[in-house]
Amino acid sequence: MGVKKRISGCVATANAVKLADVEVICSYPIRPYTGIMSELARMVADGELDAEFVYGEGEHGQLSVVYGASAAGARAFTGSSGVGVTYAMEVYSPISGERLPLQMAIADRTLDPPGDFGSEQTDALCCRDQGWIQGWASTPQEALDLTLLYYRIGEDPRVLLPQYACQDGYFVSHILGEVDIPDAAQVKEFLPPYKNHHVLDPRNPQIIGAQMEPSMGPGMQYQRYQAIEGSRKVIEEVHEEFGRIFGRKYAPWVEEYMTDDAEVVIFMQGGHAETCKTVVKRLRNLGEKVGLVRLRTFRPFPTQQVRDALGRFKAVGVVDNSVNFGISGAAGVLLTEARTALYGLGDKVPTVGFVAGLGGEMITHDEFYKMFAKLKEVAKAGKADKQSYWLPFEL
Amino acid sequence: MTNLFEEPGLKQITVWARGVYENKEARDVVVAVTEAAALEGKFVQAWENYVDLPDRIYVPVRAYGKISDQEIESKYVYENETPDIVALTEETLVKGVDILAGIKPGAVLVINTKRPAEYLFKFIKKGTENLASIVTVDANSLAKSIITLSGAEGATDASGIGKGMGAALAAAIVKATGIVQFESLLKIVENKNAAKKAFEKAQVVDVKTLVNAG
Amino acid sequence: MSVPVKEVPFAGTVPSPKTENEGMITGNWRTRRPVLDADKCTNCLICWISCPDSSVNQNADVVSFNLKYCKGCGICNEVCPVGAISLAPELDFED
Amino acid sequence: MLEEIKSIKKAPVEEYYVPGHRTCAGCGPALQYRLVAKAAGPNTIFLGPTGCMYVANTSYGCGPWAVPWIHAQITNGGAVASGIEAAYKAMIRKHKTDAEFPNIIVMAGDGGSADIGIQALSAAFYRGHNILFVAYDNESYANTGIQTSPTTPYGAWTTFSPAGPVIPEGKKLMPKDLPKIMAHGHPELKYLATASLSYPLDLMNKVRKGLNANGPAFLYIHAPCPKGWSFPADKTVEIGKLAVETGMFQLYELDGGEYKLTYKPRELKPVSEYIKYQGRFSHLQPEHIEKLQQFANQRLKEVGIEAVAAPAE
Repeated sequence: MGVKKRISGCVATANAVKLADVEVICSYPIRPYTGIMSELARMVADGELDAEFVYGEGEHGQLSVVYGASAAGARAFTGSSGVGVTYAMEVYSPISGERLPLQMAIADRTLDPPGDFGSEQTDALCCRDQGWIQGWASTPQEALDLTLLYYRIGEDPRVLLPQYACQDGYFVSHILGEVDIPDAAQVKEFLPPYKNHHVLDPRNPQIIGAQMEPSMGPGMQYQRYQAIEGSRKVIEEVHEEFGRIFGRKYAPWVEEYMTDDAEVVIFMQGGHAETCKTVVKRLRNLGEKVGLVRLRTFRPFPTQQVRDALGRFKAVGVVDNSVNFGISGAAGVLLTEARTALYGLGDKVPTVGFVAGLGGEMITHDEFYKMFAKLKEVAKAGKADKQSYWLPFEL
Repeated sequence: MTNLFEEPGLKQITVWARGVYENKEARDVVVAVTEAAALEGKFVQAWENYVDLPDRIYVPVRAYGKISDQEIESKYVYENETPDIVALTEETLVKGVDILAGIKPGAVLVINTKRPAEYLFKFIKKGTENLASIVTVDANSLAKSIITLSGAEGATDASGIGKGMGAALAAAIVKATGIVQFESLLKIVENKNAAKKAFEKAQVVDVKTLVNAG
Repeated sequence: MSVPVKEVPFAGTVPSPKTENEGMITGNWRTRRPVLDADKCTNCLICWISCPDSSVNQNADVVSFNLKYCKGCGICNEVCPVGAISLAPELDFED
Repeated sequence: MLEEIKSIKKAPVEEYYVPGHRTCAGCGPALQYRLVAKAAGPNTIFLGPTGCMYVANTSYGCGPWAVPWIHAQITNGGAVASGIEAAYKAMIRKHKTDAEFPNIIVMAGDGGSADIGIQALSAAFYRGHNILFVAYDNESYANTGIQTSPTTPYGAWTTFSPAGPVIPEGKKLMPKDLPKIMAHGHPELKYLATASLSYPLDLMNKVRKGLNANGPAFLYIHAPCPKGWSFPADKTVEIGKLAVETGMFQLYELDGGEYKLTYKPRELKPVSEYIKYQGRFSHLQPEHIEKLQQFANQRLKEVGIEAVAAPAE
């Protein structure tokens, strides 16, 4: 069995990368993900991990290095935060289009201006439609597990897609939590060596990424669409097997907390859900029928599972920890996706958007309390008088 | 389905050329003929095949024109699928290129060549059943091709429309098809002399006579 | 017209060709055809090494041309030190 | 170890850049590609950052390489090559492949090397990856229809630097000197050379030296472009020779820290001899040609050739 340690999300992720026995790592410093790379550099220097540790010249270079490494047949890892994530934007689509299942950790961070270094999911959500598997860990333990889960899902021959394993910067990446680090033998059983059928090998020459004319464009995109839609089944299977091997069971799509007889719930993803849990628990002690539904896998978005989960409540508040200026509903992408999932249920499930925790500010207990209070009003009235609220200014 | 979206009265012109050396001339032919038609109050459209660009030296490339009495609705159908007129800025294109793909019955083929239609006809392997006539004109002897990179990729051609060999080829098209008045074409092209001579010298040969002879 | 999904190469990947790329046959680009005067050819191979389209073939005595791909650029004619290569209009040939 | 090729007749017969590509008739970059591939041999992986040698070679979902090839963005040839190299090093060390370490060759245009690609290029050389980076210089962004790049010569017409009444010379800036940028400041650099497709034997042997160097090697190849420079397609080799004979391009190598001229023109011709065949310079006035001559003289001086050329007529 593994060992238990109190470590940060950064160190937890690095431990998973070590256990995944990667061949190529490419670094570039930017807060708050930097700790992952420092930890990996230490592991390489100390001989704990045998991998090439390449100093990227920037995030664009980082993604390019792991693109090449993955195409050559290596398991590869990189990561970033904030403007680093967006600087590399050019390279995300070629990686998924050429079906190279490398992994990138994102310890999320707000985008400039004005150089705020705090957590916000905007950076990672900017790349949400690039054909990558994507989801958020809410604890260091989950950060470790997500890395292993995602390599296994992404490298499955039925999927072959890269993965963004996201964690909220600072909150998850820096605050220590108790983590069960599995032993190498278990990981070996769970995660077989990376194999791809199109690799750069002079013994079997192939041309990867030849230019297509527009008439081949629809087919190329349809392949990626099929891959990400087809990954749903694999995601469920892999989570099942993860539970069997490691004894930690995760719901693949949404985690429900105290929802059994709940009337109103908050729907959100990431580390702030831990704060929300406390609020739910305290309100439950007061007899309030409140609950939390935490989204675990964001891409592919589990439309049906979210509909099934949220469709039974009297009001749903969706917390967006990102900026999406001008978006329908005037909140964030989670609200629009949740509403899409609930579409057709009429007024039965009124939804309200809450934009909170921007720029790395925590979402306080008090703020969640206010959200639940608003949701109770909405449930009672059967409708919301406003689409969304920006906290702390509008609620 | 096809009939539902048919546009009666729409004429399609496809010009084949050799990349770089004749790209401008191909563009000029469709621009000159369609601009002339516009002077006559027609609805028109001219463009280059996007997939053929960027053009490479000698690669077969296409430029297209559409002319109609009514507003053109298929303006983003980006290839001429059923041309009425096909023109070649260079004679060797008859060999090994499917120049007549999709032509409508009664279509006309116009070729810049010194050679007789009979000789060129032998090289055309596909699509001749719908071809009505072959028009030959030695446009190269009337004007040179202008090689320029300006005007490609949707930019403005600084060298002027119909300044080179394309003026002569356009004139041969007009002579054989009457798609516009020759006077209208003359108002557009810069090399009016080449156009006039081509209009005079172009030879129209009925394909039936070639089939019978062959 | 869109190509059916099954005919689109997976991940934009295709096998490498071995000796010729059949997906891009360029012989129909040619307006002039290289013609060799075998009596003059010294088999120095300067034309062979200078062909951007790898379309000059080495043989035992004299070179020959791969007309399936030759684009007719005429570099072989230009670089031949003994004038053994000339260019003839492609339409003079029926093949 | 790849052996020196002693003569054209002894060059390998095998082609790894095979017929069947949508490059221009008379394409200089295609010719140098073929020579590089021939010299490198079968145990090679090519990378193609976006540019003519990507688009024209892989049009319609196919390509002309008998060896593995992968697309890179125009920005990142050096970085993708680094990743492939690091992967092979690690996989061989960890016994995850039984393949032999391959030649890893980037084939980047001047945009993908001297301009938007320079960051990735410089980083790869700083890190010391065992790769050969070929910058084939056709002196423009040719794939997009000829736009100026940092290596476009002063006075050249491109669609982004057209000559007009207000800007009579077209391009006003002097070109970047990429090989010198690479030569000074990359301590891991093992080999650097310039080459021209008009000197095929020299070019192929420089490829082999670069691949034998066991570390980052940089080869800067002058590759005349009949479309972009507006000269007849059959004159590609001749234009390449004239560039060297007029001093507009210099052939040298940097091996073990010392510059060595690998070809010295017996008699330098004036630059006007070079530009008169090229449409891109046809608008130049004598004062512009004189500026080009001074540019060539300066570059020659830097590599140890005293210019003796007559001034432009």
